Amino acid sequence: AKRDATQFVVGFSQMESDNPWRLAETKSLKDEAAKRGIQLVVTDAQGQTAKQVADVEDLIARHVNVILLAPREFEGLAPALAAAKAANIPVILVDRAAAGTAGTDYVTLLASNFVEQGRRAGEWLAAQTNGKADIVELSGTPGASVAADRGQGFRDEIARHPDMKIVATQTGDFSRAKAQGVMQNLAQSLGRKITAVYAHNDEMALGAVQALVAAGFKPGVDVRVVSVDGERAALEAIDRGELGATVESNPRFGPLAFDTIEKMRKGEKLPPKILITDRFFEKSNAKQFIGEAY
Amino acid sequence: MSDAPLLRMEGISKAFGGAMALDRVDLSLQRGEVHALVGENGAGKSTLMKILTGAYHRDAGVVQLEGSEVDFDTPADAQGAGVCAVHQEIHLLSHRTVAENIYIGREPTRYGFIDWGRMNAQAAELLRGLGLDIDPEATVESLNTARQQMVAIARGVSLGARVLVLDEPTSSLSPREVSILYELVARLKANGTAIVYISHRFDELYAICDRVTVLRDGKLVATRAMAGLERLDLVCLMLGKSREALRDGVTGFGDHRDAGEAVADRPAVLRTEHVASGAKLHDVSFEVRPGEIVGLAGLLGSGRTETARAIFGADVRNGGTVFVHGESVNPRTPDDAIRMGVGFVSEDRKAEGIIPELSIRENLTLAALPTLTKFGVVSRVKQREIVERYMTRLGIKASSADQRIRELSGGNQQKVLLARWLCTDPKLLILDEPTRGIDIGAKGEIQRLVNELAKLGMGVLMISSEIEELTEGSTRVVVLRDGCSVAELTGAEISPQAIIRAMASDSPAASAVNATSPVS
Amino acid sequence: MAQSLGLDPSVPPARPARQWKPRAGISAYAALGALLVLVIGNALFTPNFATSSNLWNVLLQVSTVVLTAVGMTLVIATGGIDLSVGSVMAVAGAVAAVLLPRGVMVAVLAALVVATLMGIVNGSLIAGMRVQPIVVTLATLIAGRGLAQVISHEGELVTISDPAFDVLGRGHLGPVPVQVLIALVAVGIAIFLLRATPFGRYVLASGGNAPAARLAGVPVRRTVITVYAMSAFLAGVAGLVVASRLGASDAAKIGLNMELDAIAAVVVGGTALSGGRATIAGSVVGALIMQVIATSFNMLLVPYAWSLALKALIILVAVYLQRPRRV
Amino acid sequence: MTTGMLPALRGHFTSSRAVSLLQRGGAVVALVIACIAGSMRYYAFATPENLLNVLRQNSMLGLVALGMTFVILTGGIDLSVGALLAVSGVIAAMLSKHGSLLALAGGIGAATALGVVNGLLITRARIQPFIVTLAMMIAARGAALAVTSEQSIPASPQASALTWLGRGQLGPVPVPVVLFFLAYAVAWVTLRYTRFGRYVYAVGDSEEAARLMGLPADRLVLATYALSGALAGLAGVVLAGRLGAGQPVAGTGWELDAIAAVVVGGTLLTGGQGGAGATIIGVLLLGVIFNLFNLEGTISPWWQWVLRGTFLMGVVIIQGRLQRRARSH
Ligand SMILES: Nc1ncnc2c1ncn2[C@@H]1O[C@H](COP(=O)(O)OP(=O)(O)OP(=O)(O)O)[C@@H](O)[C@H]1O
Ligand SMILES: Nc1ncnc2c1ncn2[C@@H]1O[C@H](COP(=O)(O)OP(=O)(O)OP(=O)(O)O)[C@@H](O)[C@H]1O
Ligand SMILES: [Mg+2]
Ligand SMILES: [Mg+2]
Repeated sequence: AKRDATQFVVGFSQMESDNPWRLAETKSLKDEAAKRGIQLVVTDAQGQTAKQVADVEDLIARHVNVILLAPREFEGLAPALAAAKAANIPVILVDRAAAGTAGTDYVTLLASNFVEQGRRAGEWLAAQTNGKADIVELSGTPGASVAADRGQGFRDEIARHPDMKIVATQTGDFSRAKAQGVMQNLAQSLGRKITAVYAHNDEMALGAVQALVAAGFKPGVDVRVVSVDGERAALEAIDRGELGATVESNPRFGPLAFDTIEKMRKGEKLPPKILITDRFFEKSNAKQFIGEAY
Repeated sequence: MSDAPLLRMEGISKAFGGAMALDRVDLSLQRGEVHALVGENGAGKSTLMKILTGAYHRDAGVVQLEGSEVDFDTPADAQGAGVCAVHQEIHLLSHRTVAENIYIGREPTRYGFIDWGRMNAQAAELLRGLGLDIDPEATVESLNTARQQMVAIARGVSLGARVLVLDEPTSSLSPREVSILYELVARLKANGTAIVYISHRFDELYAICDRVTVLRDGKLVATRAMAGLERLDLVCLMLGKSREALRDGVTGFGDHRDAGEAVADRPAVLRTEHVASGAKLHDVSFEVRPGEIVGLAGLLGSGRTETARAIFGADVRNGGTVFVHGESVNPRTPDDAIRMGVGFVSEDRKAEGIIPELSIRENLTLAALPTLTKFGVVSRVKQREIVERYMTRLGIKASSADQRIRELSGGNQQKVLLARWLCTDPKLLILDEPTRGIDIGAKGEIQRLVNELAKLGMGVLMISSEIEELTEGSTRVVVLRDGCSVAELTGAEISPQAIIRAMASDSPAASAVNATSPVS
Repeated sequence: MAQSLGLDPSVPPARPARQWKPRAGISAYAALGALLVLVIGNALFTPNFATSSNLWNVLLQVSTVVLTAVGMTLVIATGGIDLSVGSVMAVAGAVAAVLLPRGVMVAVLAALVVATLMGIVNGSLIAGMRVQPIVVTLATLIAGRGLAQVISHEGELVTISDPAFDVLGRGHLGPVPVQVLIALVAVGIAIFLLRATPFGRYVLASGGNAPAARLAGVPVRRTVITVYAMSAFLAGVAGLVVASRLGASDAAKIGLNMELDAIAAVVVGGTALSGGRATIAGSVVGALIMQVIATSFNMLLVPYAWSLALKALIILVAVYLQRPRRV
Repeated sequence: MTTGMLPALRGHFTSSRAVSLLQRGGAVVALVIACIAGSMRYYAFATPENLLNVLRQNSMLGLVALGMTFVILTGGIDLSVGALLAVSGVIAAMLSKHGSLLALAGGIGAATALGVVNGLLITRARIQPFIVTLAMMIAARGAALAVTSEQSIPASPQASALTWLGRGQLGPVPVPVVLFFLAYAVAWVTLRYTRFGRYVYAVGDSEEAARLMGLPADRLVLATYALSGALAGLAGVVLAGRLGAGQPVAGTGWELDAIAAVVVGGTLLTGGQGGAGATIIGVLLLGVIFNLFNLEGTISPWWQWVLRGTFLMGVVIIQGRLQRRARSH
């Protein structure tokens, strides 16, 4: 087969596809590409850095014109970036950073600010509980950098409130099922002591809410649950009053990414980091956004 | 021959779980001696030899080799000291070649790498020297049991052992191969090798052994010189009975030939017409009437087992028809045959008979389960009743019906397998080598039992490599040669000579058979 | 009938049986002992462990593992292994979630039928094509996980909100959660099948020595296929329970690594991977051991990484205590 | 009676070489088809760049699968390889500031030692390999997460040899690819021409028979698990060098990928049959399939899973057929 040199092809290396957030991100990119008549080639690294490096290499071998890279984590993608550079294919990082410098190793970073998300969750919780809470933290998959960042931001924030304590941190693997089981067990051991739950994503928060209800808690009354993501099921739960609030982690990188590509093609100068805006959903505004949530 | 023994085992004891398999047993071997080790199934013969070769560890006792005490931890240690064994169950590497099996552990190497060319050449030479026509580069799994047995023996011989244990080496050998083995034994003996020879076949013992040690229930009974020891006395020693207690006749059949006339007019329970199966079975036709024991004779590889399996539906038939009670039988699965009242006891107890982890009770009732089931539930009461009945009737020795069958001796396992079919109330029983590897006591019991069943009107098809069994047991003998039924002997025609002639005529092995047949 | 065969009375009577010691020893009770030690230890040292609500909590959580472990025990008894249970759970959950708009009965039935079909595919390839169980079910594990996501509208997380379906995972009968009841019924039926029916013996015989079983008239193929179908059916039930409990199809996560939990439960419970033996009660005990460990680690706030090491150690010790003795 | 010719012929047709050639046949045929289809459909497939990519990407899994091959040949299984790879990479990264030598020795040494623990538990404590290595997989993963506090550890740039292992080139060929072929060549010779290799087959064929023939079965089994650990460790340091970091979550699921590669190649899980040549085909076949998925670029990840599973099943079924046909000749 011969290559069609006139076709502009964008490669997107997604790091995994096993949760709604990632799916929404991929979908947003695909939709935008379709809208603009650009061919988008997607690879899925299945959560493994090694496979992601391989995926980028394959995209390079396929001679795509631009690579959008949603890094599995900060460390470990240097060979992929180096290979793209050697092949003269510009790389735009999407949603997370990777080791390297903007302008030399990659073009720019379209970032979610995970630390900030954690911080905002902490801020809301502090306001709701008047700075006094015993918190269960349900953390993401061990070893995932998002989990580390969201944990970090949250801790930084509550450190400013002496009466807010994290009484338990257990992993819920970003999974509703796992978080549900863990929350059940913690509800047994800590009982009424728990006054707040911070989950690193909505899925875990939803699992936790179910466990709390089953254990006789009244979420929203005697225990506040806050999480990050802003997926539809979470907004619905907020509307029902079960979930307190969720910090949006906007997965819709499509328009931003392709705008950035356009600018790059026109030769415009790009800043090293472009932040995507994250909204904040709570009881007051959740309902109106349910329709557009993913 | 010097008087100091080459090997001396003294006071050897070994218990498995709570059971004493060996209780203070002594054994001594001279250079150049062929020493028979006999006893009933489960007497402890194999166990004693496994202790000698380091495969098992003894609980008590001493082993001395040339006067100095030895303690073999592994078979490798024993091999290093020149003590080797060809075990009862053939232990070969089935996916590897014959040459590798012979030389594994001491492959010829060049610069540290295995020299395949030399190994194959050496193996070829060794096999030729032993008079064996086996391709050293063939995988062991492609050889039949007899050839595998010969490969195992060739390996033992090539190890250049000072003490060589042959544990039932002839149980699946043809007469020709038995004669090769005899020559070998003679040659080794001349070189001063001491050989322990375990066998249930008395003719062999008398043909090649110098002395005999008898074990019973794990205890030493006696060690005697073979010369001058009467057969009946040897049997008495093995069974622990007086001469008078033993009945005459070599087998337990008495003489079943007479039954022939009585059943001649009954309709056949089994009729086969031009049955063909696999690559080896071409054209087999015969019938079995109720009350008959039909012997199926033939040389090793003549297709007797294939015939049995084809009738039963265990192998897919590719030609011919089998009728049971006039109804034709599905050539693909055993289900039809079983439903029509056919039972089949395979020649390979371990691989195709017992379910080792299950109890005697479950093994015994496995084939009869549909009849013991009511509303989908197996009736424990009926099950227990049947098992108890057959265990006492057949004299199955076990601590209880719940004992795992793998813990039983070969003879008792065989009785359980017979009982498995008896309790389905079969019209036809196919027995493939029903007494192979079974001691003389149990053998007699099983033969008597088969006789009894026939008298009660069951049709029996019996495959056997023992001529006496065929001559004394059968009302008729069907002879197979190269996958075809070639002769049928009735009543007075049945004699060892006649059978052998029919089996072997115009085959190159014929002369060898005549030369070495234990009955000639 | 056989008794009409008045066997020769002159056959010498049985010799007195040799004495065999009962072979049970500690191994048969090792798993139960380990469970007791864990429970007592936790009751003493873990706050709020020994409460009735926590008892229900443990039983609630263990029930899906028990469901899959029961099927796994049967599969392992035939000498096989079923790595696909987790993916089958996900498929069942996805099918149910997608079909719920058409009614609970339709959804549940369809999910269980699809799950069972996957088991039949496994069994047929294993028994019919004679492909090794671990390979076949590894392939189903891989393909099944993808299938589950394809079914749930291309990877979406389909939300479930149907009061009737919710009963499966969240309902109670008196104090007893419905899913615990379902698991109990499955355990009861499996024990009954193994102990009382020909099928149970066929399972053990097929695993103990397949050629011999075939010659004794055991329908080996059918038995093996049935066993994989049962394993998949039970996994399907477990998948429905989890989906109901979660209120979503979560095709990527439901049943993830369940095969390892189930195998661990079976092995810790004393069923050897070599086939021919099975103890359902043991597998239940094994599942409980693993669950008590997981629960108490959460309650004691043991860090994840350490909990892994301890879990591994407990598996090894439990299996070591019941290892077969050698001569 | 059989005539002299027959057994000779029979031996010829069923000799292990003919069988294994046919066994491998399934995978080789599939590989050839995949490559032809790939070069016809994708302009980028048959370029040296892409082919080297495939080799480099699969070299680490290839090393792991090679260790797995030895273990499976003895009739065992090693589920811990992915976790051992992570342990090795993490340790190498942590030690990298003290120089490459220490990093390499530490990483590979730790994985080997854990492999030895596997082997000891299997041969001494007599616990089934599946359970031992399952437990090791859980425990080693836990250890890797514990020592790193669940974070990736960047490798120090001072460890130049470590980086070279992962990213260097020898002429046009990447170093991991060189290592990969070297390891398979050595393994092939070892399996065919050394006693150790033959004993590995012997133990897998029948451990009991091997023991009675005087082979040190336990030591051999122990050695294969140590070797599997060592190769997983080697893959771990290569990966750490390539990524420039030691990740506690590296190699998740690789045990199943390695088993799949071994099986697809034609090595039987029952032990005693197969070899390094078979595994290299299996690794490349699965690697090419992934590569084709990526070049296509529009197959959704879940359809990729479905295709992979179906493909694995298909190859194995075909192989089973070929093999049985080879036998029945
Ligand atoms: N590995 C074992 N575990 C338990 N019991 C055993 C084992 N090996 C042998 N036995 C028992 O020890 C006794 C002696 O067995 P052994 O195999 O030595 O008998 P044998 O004389 O060789 O019999 P045969 O003539 O049938 O070969 C028997 O009761 C047997 O069941
Ligand atoms: N090429 C072979 N590969 C593997 N097994 C074989 C082969 N040829 C024969 N056998 C096995 O060897 C045994 C003897 O072969 P066969 O059944 O043809 O002879 P037979 O007349 O029944 O002799 P016997 O019953 O004395 O062994 C059978 O169990 C058969 O399955
Ligand atoms: Mg014996
Ligand atoms: Mg035969």
